[in-house]
Amino acid sequence: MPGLGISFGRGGATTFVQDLQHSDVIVIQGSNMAECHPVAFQWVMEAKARGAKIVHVDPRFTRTSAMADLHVPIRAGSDIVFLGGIIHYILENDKAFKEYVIPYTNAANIIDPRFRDTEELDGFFSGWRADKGEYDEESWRYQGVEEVPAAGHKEVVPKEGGGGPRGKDVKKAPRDETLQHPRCVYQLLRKHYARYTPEKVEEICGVPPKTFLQVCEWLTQNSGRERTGAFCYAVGWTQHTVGVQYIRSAAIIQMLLGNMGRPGGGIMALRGHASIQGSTDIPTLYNLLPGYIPMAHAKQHSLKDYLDVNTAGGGFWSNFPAYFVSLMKAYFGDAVSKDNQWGYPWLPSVTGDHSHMTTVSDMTQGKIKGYFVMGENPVVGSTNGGMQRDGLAKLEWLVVRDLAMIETAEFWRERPECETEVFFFPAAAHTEKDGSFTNTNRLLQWHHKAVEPPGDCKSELDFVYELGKRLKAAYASSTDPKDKPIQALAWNYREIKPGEVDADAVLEEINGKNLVTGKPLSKYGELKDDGTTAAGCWIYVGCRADGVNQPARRKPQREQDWVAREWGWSWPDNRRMLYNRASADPDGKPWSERKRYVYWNGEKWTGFDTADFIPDRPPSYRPGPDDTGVKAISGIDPFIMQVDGKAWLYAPSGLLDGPMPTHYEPEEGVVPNAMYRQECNPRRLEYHLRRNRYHRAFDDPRYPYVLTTYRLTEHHTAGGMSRWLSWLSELMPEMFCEVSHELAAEVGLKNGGWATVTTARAQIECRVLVTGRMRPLRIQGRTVHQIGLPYHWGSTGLVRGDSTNDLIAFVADPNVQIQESKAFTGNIRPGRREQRYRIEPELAELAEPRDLPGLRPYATQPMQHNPEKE
Amino acid sequence: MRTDGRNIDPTLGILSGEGSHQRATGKLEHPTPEPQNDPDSYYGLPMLKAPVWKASIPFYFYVGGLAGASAALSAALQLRGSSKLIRTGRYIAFGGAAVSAALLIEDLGIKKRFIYMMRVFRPSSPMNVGTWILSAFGGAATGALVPGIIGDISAGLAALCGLPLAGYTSVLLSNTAVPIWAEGGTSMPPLFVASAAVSATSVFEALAETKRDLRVVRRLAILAKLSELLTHLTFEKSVSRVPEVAKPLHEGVSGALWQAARVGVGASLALSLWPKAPRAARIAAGVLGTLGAIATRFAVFEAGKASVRDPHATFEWQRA
Amino acid sequence: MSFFRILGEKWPLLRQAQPGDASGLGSSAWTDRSQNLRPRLDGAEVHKSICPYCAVGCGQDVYVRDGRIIDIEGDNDSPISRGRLCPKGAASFQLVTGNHRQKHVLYRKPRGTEWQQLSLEQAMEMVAERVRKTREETWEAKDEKGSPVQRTLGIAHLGGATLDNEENYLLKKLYTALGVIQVENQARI
Amino acid sequence: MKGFFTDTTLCIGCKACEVACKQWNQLPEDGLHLTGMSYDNTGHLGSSTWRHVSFVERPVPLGGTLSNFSWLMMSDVCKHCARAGCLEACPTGAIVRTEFGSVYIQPEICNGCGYCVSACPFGVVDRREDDGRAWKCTLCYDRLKADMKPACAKSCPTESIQFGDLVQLKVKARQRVEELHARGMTEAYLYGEEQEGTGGLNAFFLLADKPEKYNLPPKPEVPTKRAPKSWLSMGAAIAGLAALMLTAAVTP
Repeated sequence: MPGLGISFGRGGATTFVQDLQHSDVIVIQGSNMAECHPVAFQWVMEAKARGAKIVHVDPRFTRTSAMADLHVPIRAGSDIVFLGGIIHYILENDKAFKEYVIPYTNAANIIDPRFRDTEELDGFFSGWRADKGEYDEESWRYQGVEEVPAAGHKEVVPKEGGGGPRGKDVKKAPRDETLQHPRCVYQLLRKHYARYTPEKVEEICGVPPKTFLQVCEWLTQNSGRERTGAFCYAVGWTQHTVGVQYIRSAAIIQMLLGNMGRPGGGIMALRGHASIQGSTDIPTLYNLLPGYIPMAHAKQHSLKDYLDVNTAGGGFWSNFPAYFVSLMKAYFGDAVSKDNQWGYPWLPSVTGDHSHMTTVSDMTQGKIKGYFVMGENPVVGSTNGGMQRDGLAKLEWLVVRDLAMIETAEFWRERPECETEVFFFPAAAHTEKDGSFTNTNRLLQWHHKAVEPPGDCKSELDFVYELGKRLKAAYASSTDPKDKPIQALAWNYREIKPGEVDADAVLEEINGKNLVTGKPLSKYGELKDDGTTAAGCWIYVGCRADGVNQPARRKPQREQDWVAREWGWSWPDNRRMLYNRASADPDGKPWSERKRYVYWNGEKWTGFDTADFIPDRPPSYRPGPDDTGVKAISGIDPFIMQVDGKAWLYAPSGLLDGPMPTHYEPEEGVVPNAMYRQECNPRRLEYHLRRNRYHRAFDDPRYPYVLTTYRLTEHHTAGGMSRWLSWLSELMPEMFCEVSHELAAEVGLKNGGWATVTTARAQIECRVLVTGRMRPLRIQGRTVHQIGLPYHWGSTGLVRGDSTNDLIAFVADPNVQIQESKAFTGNIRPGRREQRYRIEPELAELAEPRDLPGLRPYATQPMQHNPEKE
Repeated sequence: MRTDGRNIDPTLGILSGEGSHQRATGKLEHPTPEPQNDPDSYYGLPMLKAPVWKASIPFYFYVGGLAGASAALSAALQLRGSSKLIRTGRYIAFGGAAVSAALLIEDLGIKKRFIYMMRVFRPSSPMNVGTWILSAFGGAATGALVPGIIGDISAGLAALCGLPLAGYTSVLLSNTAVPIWAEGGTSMPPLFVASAAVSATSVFEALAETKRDLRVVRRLAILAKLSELLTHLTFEKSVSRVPEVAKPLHEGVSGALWQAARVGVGASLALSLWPKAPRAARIAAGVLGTLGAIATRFAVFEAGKASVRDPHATFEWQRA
Repeated sequence: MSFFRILGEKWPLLRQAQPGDASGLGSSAWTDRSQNLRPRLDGAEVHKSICPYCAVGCGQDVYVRDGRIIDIEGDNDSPISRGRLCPKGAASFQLVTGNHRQKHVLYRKPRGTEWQQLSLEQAMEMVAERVRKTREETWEAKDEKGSPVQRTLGIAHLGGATLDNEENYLLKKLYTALGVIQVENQARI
Repeated sequence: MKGFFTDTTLCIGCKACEVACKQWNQLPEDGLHLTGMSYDNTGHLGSSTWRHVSFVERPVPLGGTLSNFSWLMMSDVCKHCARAGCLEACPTGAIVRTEFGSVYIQPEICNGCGYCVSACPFGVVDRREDDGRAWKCTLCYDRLKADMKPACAKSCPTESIQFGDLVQLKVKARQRVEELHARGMTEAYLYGEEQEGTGGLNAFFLLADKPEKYNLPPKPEVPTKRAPKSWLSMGAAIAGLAALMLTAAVTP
């Protein structure tokens, strides 16, 4: 989650759901919390009962809105203007919590004189390389420093290495703590958001000034020493071509209001799968190794290059070599040493974007032969289902592991001619295996095996362990250097019974141990870069401290305080609230009794939580001019992962599409960008494929309506875990769309009747709910209708229906390659559909280009696919 | 894939909860009616559950009434001295009791559990009280078939049980949440009793042979039919206090039956009033009277179902 | 039959006659079953678990008898959920015991129109063989610029957000050793 | 005396109660049909649905909020009336009053006479035709025996469904209404906490609109209240008939 990673240093929710009860105002935006996270929502209700104001900003009036003090209907895809408007309000009315902002953020840092803002360049920041279609971030840096390496989101376009750790001199960067310098971050923000006025908010988001200002007032009234506010978001924010910048916008607000690292504050990322946080911490992702350690890049020829690029001059990323070497020891054991560069040369290298959509588009072109799908149902859950099915049909072999016969396993039924071999392996359920999930607030919780898996059902753990054993055997006698890593791979795990791995043994490896004493490690501070420690995921070090399975701790909540530190274990170092050093003022005293959390008691940091700071470093500590690494963290640097210890209002590096959030319209919109001539995010990723036609940027006569997708309480994502269950299916039995009374009248839709929704990619049929919960908005003088589409249904299961994702095109945010499914365009008509797929020819001329002429040459797009021959 | 609506694999999970033995074939019952755009109710859905009883119940109302009244009638005739009709009455009472029991069991969800009706004595439950009445009546009516003094005493008892048997079914109906039945709480009993009298006299009228019997039976038949027509009016008037509630008497199946009942009884009355009517006319009067009596029970029964279907009947009745 | 059951169970009518509940609305009409009713959890083993649906991580108690699950409900001890569950979590019992669950390895051959059953052993062998073969065929030692990449782009993986940390760890570890880099899951946020 | 206090202003309409109930009691699904009634695809309480969440969309705000729309949700359930129509009508003694004050249908006794269905003033009880018996919420009688919360109340994420001792629940409920009034939700009121028609409900509600909106009866009354009158009227009628016959018999 770079949005948070870049701003604060770690890619995870900054607080825990129970803490929401202490908020004085909660803004839920880009999330439908009551529906998608009902049990976590109890803490919002607790806050409400204590008098907190609840705001829900959403295109639809949902079950969350029903509980809110104020629902703000907004046009999908315009949130950056709404949030930018709040930033504008804070800055122009001098509502920022300056005592917090000046010491704890980079507001005072002065930026390179070469920097130019989108306000000056009509939607571009300085450093745009039209030939490459990407930014060179040199001019974004702090003035007078060599480099400002980002912490939370390691470089996605890494440079050649060399020259040792980066950003050693960051601490020397000039700051103006009066915030008056015209090029200090605070002033740059003011300039950048000068035009994000209430009027603009109304013009672009369709939110009347009165409503908008109400939100601003509630937020600012509940900021400062005595009061705090929280933001809750989910994929309603992330799934846009500017997704990361949405979250950045909220981060900026929370920094300015002094809400980070304090009770009732923070940014709660609400995530949709049991261990989705875990699967980024210990990633099944192409660009990362465990603990947010970047994959090797082809540009980094040696271990030195790799370490130089990724080691920061300050903050805890300065210990990068220790984290990496320990990982290699966990992976390869004795087979790696200083002499063979700890096995670095064995690591496969990335050369750019290998994300899901890129992989699938390669698949459709026959570039991929074998595919493993485990516990995911892309045919329903990923955008452009037609492409997904095409891709699967071009494979040589496909392995699907799931509980039930999901669409992805049975895609071939409508393509009997396809050559793909399909293996379906029945999976074991969570009740049939031991293991840990990492929940949305970075909390590891252990689930115990209750019964034996039936028949041939196996856990992924046993499956991959078995597969590994067979492959090691297959390569055992090979002399080919490419097979060395497999031979060297440490692959012996304690078994409970033959073929059944003890998950706890794997957790032991993740936690790591001291290779000299053989003792388990208890915190990541103990990691060494000399090969004497091994740890499979450095941020998880401590989860088996003292050899105890900490995630399995279950001390009842009644028997501990509200933070409940003895329930499970959260990374890092069992900290429940990140950056909690900021809950105390620069002198280490609580900002107020009401918001007391972690504070300096004279010799150490103490309080409700594990301090997110060096335990014994006094507030008064200041680093010497040449101190680097952890030494460089001063007593007033709460953001210890950051190279400069500060929260980043302005991101001098790490983001591909700009240091400050800027409004761009979605790939497919209904109005021109009212802020800049540049219509869309210039750095977005497009996929120009036959099956992936785009509509016009806006004003497409064929697709006049805004479509947005979402989940329902009664179902789970692509339905693999809900559409087979009668107790859930009966509650939401059929695919439907939600439309306003006005649109229903305009198009002739009847409540309960059938409708067909169409895009250039596909058409789907669904039942219609005509409801006052959907309302047309006035945007730039025109009426904009929005259509809501849940996306749970597919062609198998107890209840069946068309899949919304078939409608959506591949187009992505550049930073995380996430699809844009929360705002796109389409059409709707009464009645049922005929054929399912459509390949609508592109209109000869695009009404308006998405990009300023010449600034994003089509053929030279990075990570962009050339059109297929037709 | 829909099996028992729980779809649990017995090798993986055990079903042992309270409802786990609830038999479910998977077919959908009581489907939700089409929602109405009706801001004053919940999408126009009925607020109450419609009575689940089948036609056997209103038909039992008739048969029970017939049997009970017949027992009473035959006993009355006995006071006058010997008559063929006395024995006929006892047969009708006995047969009626048997058929009544059969009809009631027929309507049960689990027939073999009919005996549980006598598990307790619940004065609060007209159905329970009715069961005891019917049982007593059945016993007496059986005894009444025995010749001699035992038979006569039993017949007397049957008459005593027969009268409440003829009327309690109205209390059973009015002791529900169904607006029109509940509203008719005091006006329905006379209607049912009168209707029972019509049922019995109509049959006797048709069967009477001697002039002596005929005179009595006709006199009673005329009075019974008059009072049924009268109680028709009083019932209708009483439930019309809330127009929404009375609706079913004027429209639909129930409305038609309600009219038919009047016509039947009215016509039957006319024939009964015809002095020196030929035997055919007497039989016709009997048939019409019987049909009328049956129609009355079915009309009231159907009216109840209809008044439940309309949420506003319930709302306005309660608000009134 | 039921007639004798009545006699067996003391006839409530007789109980009614005794003082206490003359109306027959209460205790006199209770059956033996009602009086001895207990929740089915009595004497069952309980296993602590976590809800498998969303990322809130609600605690679950899984009740088991004779190796079969009889009930799954919220764990009152959890500081996050305090025993509560949403409809999905509350339906977990059906998720793990439902007859929708597949229990056998299935195989669809090229151009096949139906599944056929395979033994686990045979299927594992076939998959391992295909991984090896594809890796050999698509191995990439250097990229077009001549930099070493040590990888295969012929194999890809999807999924992980619904799996355990330990599982994701082994998956990434094995794929990295194999040179498989196109590994992805739901967590693209 | 145990019971439910369902505070509809806290209900997020998640239907956890419906599923928790079906899961605990292991009831079958009730039809896979989209009704078109907002998010309510259950429709009504029934033989296999002992909790039902109703959804009411209104183009008017809820008192105390600034939104110009409101969405009322209510988890409906058997009211376990202090004087219960179903209980008093049940001829077999299958329906009983338990030691917890709840109304319970003993499934091994019920013979499906169907009287309780018509006798319930709330349209709660229903007979399952393919099963033959009448069914409804048991207030988790089995769980109460072991001092456990009913499944629905336990699962409710926002404590909209509160289970407990009736006396305490009623105190709590009255406080809640005052609190809501103070916050500007002046339309909030208690339904069934006291009610002469049924002598009060052991499952009572806090509502924000008139009962009809939630498909609740405005003035429910236990039918047996009217029984004495009916019996009298019947008595009079049969007396009349008897007299009639006697006179007819004795007059020459």
